Amino acid sequence: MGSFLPSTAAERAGLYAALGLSGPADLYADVPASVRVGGALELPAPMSELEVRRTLEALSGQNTRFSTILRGAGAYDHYIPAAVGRIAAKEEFVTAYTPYQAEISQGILQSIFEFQTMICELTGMDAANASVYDGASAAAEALAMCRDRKRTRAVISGAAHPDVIATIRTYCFGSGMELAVAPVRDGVTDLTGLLDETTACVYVQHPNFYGQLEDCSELAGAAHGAGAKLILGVNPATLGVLRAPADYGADIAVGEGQPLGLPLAWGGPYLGFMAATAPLMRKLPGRIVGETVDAQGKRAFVLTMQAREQHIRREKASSNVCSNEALCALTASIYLSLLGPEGLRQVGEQSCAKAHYLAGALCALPGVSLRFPGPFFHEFVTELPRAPQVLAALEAKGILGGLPVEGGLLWCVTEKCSRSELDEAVAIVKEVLG
Amino acid sequence: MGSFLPSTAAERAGLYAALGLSGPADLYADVPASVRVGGALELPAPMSELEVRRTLEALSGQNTRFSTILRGAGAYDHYIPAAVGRIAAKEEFVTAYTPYQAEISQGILQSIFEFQTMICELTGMDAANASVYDGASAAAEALAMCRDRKRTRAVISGAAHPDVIATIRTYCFGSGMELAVAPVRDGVTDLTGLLDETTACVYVQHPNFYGQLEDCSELAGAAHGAGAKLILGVNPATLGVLRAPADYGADIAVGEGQPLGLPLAWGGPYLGFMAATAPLMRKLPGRIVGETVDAQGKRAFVLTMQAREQHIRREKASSNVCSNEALCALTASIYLSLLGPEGLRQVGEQSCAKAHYLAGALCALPGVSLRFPGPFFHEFVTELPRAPQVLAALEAKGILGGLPVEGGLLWCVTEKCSRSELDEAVAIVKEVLG
Amino acid sequence: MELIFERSRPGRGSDLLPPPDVPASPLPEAHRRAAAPRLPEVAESEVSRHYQAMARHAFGVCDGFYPLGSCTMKYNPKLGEDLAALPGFTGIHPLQPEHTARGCRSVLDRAGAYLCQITGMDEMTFQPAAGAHGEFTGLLLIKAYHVHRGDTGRTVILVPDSAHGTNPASAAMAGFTVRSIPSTAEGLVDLEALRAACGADTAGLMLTNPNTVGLFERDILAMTEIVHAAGGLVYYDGANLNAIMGVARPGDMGFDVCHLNLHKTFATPHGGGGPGSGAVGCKALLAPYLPGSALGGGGGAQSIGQVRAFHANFLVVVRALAYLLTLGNTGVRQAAEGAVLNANYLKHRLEAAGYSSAYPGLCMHEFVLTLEQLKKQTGVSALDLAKAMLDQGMHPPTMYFPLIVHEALMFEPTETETPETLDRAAQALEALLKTARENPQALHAAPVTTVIGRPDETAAARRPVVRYGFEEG
Amino acid sequence: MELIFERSRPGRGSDLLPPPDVPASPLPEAHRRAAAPRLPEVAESEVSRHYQAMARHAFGVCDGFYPLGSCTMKYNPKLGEDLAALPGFTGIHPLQPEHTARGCRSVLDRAGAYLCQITGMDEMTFQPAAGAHGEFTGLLLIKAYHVHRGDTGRTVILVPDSAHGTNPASAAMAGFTVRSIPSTAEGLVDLEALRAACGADTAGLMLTNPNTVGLFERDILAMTEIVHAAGGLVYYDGANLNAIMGVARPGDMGFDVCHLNLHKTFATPHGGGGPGSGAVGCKALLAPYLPGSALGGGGGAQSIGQVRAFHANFLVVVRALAYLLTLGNTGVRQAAEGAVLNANYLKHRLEAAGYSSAYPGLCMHEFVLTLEQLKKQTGVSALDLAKAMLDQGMHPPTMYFPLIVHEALMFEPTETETPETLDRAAQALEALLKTARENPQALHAAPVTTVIGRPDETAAARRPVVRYGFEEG
Repeated sequence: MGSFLPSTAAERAGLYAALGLSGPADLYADVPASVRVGGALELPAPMSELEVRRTLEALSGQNTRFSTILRGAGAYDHYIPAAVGRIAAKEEFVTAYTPYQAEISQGILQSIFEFQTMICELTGMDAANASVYDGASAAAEALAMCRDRKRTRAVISGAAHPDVIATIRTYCFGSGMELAVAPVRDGVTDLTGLLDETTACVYVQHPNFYGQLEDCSELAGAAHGAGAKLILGVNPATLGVLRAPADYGADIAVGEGQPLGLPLAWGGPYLGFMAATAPLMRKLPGRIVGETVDAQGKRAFVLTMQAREQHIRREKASSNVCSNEALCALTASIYLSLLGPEGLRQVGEQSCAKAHYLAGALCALPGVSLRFPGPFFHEFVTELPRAPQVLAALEAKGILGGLPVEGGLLWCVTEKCSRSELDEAVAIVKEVLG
Repeated sequence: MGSFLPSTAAERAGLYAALGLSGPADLYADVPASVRVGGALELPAPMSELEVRRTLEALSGQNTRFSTILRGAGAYDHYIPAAVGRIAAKEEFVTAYTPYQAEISQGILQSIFEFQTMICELTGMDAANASVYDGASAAAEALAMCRDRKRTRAVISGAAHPDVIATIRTYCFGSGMELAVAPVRDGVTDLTGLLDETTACVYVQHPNFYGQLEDCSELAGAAHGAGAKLILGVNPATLGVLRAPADYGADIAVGEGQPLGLPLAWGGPYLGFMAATAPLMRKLPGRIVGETVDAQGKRAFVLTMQAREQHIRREKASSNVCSNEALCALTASIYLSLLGPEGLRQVGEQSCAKAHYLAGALCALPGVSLRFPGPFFHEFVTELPRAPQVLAALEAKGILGGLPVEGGLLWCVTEKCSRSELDEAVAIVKEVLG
Repeated sequence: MELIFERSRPGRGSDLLPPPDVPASPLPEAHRRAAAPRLPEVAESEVSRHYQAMARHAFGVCDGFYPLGSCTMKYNPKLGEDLAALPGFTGIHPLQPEHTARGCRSVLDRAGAYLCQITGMDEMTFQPAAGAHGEFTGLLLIKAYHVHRGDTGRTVILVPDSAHGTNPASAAMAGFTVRSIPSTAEGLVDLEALRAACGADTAGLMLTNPNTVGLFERDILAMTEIVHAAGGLVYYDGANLNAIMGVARPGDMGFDVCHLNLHKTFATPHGGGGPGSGAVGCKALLAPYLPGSALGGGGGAQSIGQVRAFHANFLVVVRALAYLLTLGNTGVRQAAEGAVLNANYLKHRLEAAGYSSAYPGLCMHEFVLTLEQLKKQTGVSALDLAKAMLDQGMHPPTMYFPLIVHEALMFEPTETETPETLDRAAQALEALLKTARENPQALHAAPVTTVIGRPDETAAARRPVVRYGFEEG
Repeated sequence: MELIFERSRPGRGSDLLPPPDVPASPLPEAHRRAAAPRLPEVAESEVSRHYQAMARHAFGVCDGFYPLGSCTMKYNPKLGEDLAALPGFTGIHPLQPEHTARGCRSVLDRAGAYLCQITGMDEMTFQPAAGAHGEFTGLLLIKAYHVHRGDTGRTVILVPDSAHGTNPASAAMAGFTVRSIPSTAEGLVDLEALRAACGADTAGLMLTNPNTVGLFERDILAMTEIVHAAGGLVYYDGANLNAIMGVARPGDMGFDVCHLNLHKTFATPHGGGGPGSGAVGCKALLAPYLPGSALGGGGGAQSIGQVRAFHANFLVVVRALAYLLTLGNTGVRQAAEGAVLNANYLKHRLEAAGYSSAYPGLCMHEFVLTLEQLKKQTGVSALDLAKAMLDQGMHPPTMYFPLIVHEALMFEPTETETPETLDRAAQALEALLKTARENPQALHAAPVTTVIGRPDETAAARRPVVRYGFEEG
């Protein structure tokens, strides 16, 4: 009881007395008798802290922790430096609300401003928001940014992450935006014949779901040629070495920020980021922090451009987003500060190199080959016989193998895997294929 | 490299240049050439954070974590509330030094003042210090407090913790204080014939190493009758229910604070506490925080009575203690704040009750009996056949059984063990004993 | 305070990774980045000091009273943080085989069962990442329901004029037209206006109960019946559930679907703006439309699809489950009663101190003051008073909401505050009222103890600077 | 700030433990406590806020420059905190069977081997819990050595007059008489005085090298030879090892025994005063006397016994091992060089700004200013300057130590500070020097930005109040 109500029963009795009330029932006089809950709810009896800990620890123990993870597909097992978690756990960051009161929230506001800047640097864009829910909802929100009265149709790549495609579909079911999914040819997006004067935007993921590098410059040309915007969905962990979305010609860049220091955590909380070129800045949904000055001319940071937002604009708002993933954005900022450009380059290069090492070793095995011919980054699909047996054998050794996708297994390698771990995995696969 | 030297090689070159030096070698001109280290030390090559983490995680993985711990003997497995570790981990607490600069250290100083007060409340004493290294060194330091020109001899209980006895011996080897160890009869201390006019003090542990409750009032009477002081070594986790040392008539109370929220951690860091009656206050070693005011009359806390200490008194200091276990003392304060008198009472009563439950269940097995006849708290010794096999069988099920001591096994139970864990342990013992 | 970019020095950094142990695999030139992103180059020691400085200039529930109305800034038990950090949760890949993630699934299942109990709903999804996301999801369920029945003319969502801005915004995102329902002078939904607004185009009504002025809509059964009778469904905005959980259940009041803000009602931390979790519960009639995940599973043939990737803001649900187990069958109600009691006590103290409530009588978990008269008399606005509270070490209440109250200040003390904290807040606010009358200028000048004074928000919005300009650095 | 006891209210608390599941076992009346200890009765939420307030009024390395001489306030890598929190370390009972605690033993073994390499010693014990504890232990090894050889007349420990106070205090605790050796005007041990002090009663010499004024005792080989020739042993106080690790080894200089402050040199945090770890290394001739644990094992027949229970401040050693592995064979020396470079740079800047060094020329990892002249000219003391630094957001250097320098301020910037931090500190100190000359009163009044002004220490010591008085509460 004490854990959730600091006041004692005697103290509460005192408060009731001060109010001239006889007890809790008096508080709820307006609640119709017919809907009042009679007895206790069908929940377990209250537990002490020790019991709750035991219960949740037991649940966590029912999961299998893989010591080597060769699966990505939207969630990536990168190394998280110790300082990331320790700094992000500061109670002031964890228990603050949205920084509406700028005077006592400069630390939160400045860290968001820094996050926005880092996202702009990674993507080459002019403006970024303070985060949205995740990469999939970021993509869906980006489509809405591009819609106008004349352009009501979006074309999205069929090589995007299936969850992202499904999320976009759902948002479009809401908004009524028309949607066309571009086919995948040889593992990459084929826009042929899909663009017209009603096309508001094209969404392409790069590297795509299959790990393949898309020809983004050409896609940008095609989109712009039709008067449409190009939205690129990117993996920020690749952006220490891959071209920035803006340099390919993208108008909006979005993505899933989980690779930037967030744990896998069975899928969340993750971090959606959104960045855009200057002309689209005021179309960005969600919180945005801006720099200004106080009356003494001192640099100050505030939530800005709130006229876009739902608490001002209500049904005319650009989005309904208000709560976002602020603490995850802070986490990503700390991660990027610790890694710096050199560290992020290493993450990218090592992930790419190790994925190619694994791909090479797997494809040296009988019956194993790459499904797609193009260049890839740190994910790739193999055609491989006896995939269920291979995965089971890997699992038995604590290795999470590639994700079954149509036509094969989608593997992923990050910098965290050592060569010996990869060699061990290959040896297991070899034995199964034997 | 970056992890331990923030400056870059180029920056350091700039500093050397500003000093008119050509490089590191110039800094060490005074070091005789014959003792300069030639090449690299025989250490491994520098490791990245990921490698260091892997190395230490692998070492931690070589240890066995017991899910049920029925062993105490100076280190106790109590429940540690989540808030303890989270609060004590605050970076300001972790990375501060001794609070010499009171104006920027009020938080540290006040928390020590609070710790001192809590220790005084638990022990019934008038003054406590800011902590010493551990319970054993606290006992040894307490003996030194009692010595004067005429009284140079200490009598200590043979039923004290063997490590404490050994530590006292070693300190006395240093100081030249004479030492007599009182024999143990029926599991408790027998002072008969050991006290005289040269006896400075008597040290007794309560509950003693075998878990037995000593007749402290009688021991106090005996000590005081001979003009000696009584030092009680106590387990603070018992003091929610056991009489305070001062109430038994003790002059000094010391003990090991580990049960107050510190993890087992293979023996350290732990927390020595020391408290005394008013006449002995200025004989306490180590840091002590006192209350005062600043120039505006505002309440303030400072390190006080520093004239006792080695940085002022040098060889005439009451002790050489300066670094202590401040963060552990803070941890204990947080623990005691969370538990309060009611929580500490529960810890004591449940530990005591569960130990008696286990003792009863074990002694119902054939060939098992209590070694000592007197009342005990939460530790007890059983005479038990086939002890090595019993311990091995328990270990195989993740249970750490009692500690082998002369004549049996020394068991301990805390509030953390559930009845079903105890029943399981008893069933295993039963099976071995057949 | 320096920006992290201003701390950057070329070549600084940390050794985090071992050197590569496989051959390099160069990228095609067309994809190789020309210039490295200008991320800060700083050592770990500098990162530590930087964020420590940031933390010193932040204010959390850990720092003091935080009665921000409508945000339920309750204390977040530390246990939740420990449990959400368990490696058996943090290290689980969202696409692991189901048999290797049973513990995670159980967390959702158990939390879902308990929340269904509390809300009176039949099914619960944890996919939405925040309250507004939950609203959007819930409205899509309503939309799917009508569409699947061929009832495509239902395009209007009714929203009271006192509603949170997210309600109309979510309705718009879901493709609905929004029709506003006026409040009565008493602060309740105008029943006649609701009746008049209902019709063949009614898709549904969104309602917070207690509503945003902190009053329980006592005609709630009539309201849900009116909407149902018109063929619409009723959506419960769970923002204010903290007032009534364990006391009354939205499902029993006639609501068909609801969202819960786990980061409010269920004591998971707000994190400076997120992550939250906007669990959505619904009655059986809407269950077929619940979302799933293309790769993560779930979602039937009639599912609306999904609103984010994978399963949930999972670690938030872990914390909420820990809190639910702590409360247990009796604590849920006790927490609600405590919240309502604290709000009434503070309201009572502030009225006694001379403040005007927008609505008299008992409130639920929050209440609204109006400073309209004070402003007329002294020139001191709700904003001035809020800023003066900053100098007292308190977080101000929500300002200028709901929109139907002029110079509104909306207080929500929550049940995790002690009586003495409420007393101290009341005393401080009484003193500020005195100052407002005697020396209004002092309040116009507030705050004076903070690291910055009032910022120029107009300038910020007019010429937005939303990223660091390295040229100037 | 309220004391935690002032936050207490009868009956408050938290539900931490399940109810008992076994029958109660009442204590004998003679042992039953009559009145409960007056521990605070507070909810977790209040505990959280209380310690948050405490933290806001503390200053750590995380908060800024901390050049506290002789304390080596280097940055503590966060990795060490993570590793020291591993359940495979924290959950291990000190008396578990050895085969179930091999990982713990390996931590000590590996750290010991590396530290032997760094010090040139043959064996290492981690039993001592802090530097002074290590001194005491090391001196007992010397004592045991002489005693076991029957050389019982060796009762004198020689200690330079510049030594840390712990040196003479530890010698006294070990039963030795202390003989002080004067320093030369240059700040080094007077070789002739040392020679004169040595004799048949010499048990040993304790020495810090570099010494406390930050100078390397360049005649060290002669010094250790003099003592050895007289039949004494030489003790190395490792407080200043950070200056020379990887550059020169105490063992190679003729030292027989040493202690190391892992919480200084090896980057484990100071914790507001502890826990530290005072590992002691020795040459083979002293190894038979090393301590063990009665229950925990170790210690031979000639062992001095033990100086604390169990094995070590183990989690501190875990952090130190992590740091040692990070530095590796080349980093140890680089860290030392960085420390010496930073000290010299700051010294150079401060001399250029007009401050007087107690000793000219190059220093090691720390240096001492003397404000003697400034005080004569302006009345501004070392204390005044230190207090004025508080208002600049810096921790002051060590004041009034070593005792042989008047108005001493002892700076140790450590290698983990950046050049710009040193530059900023130098600029701030330059400005303070200007203020001292133009407006000395301003410095007498410092600090003015802190939560309290200068406390009355005399009153505190005269009538000590060392615990809360509940009567007044």
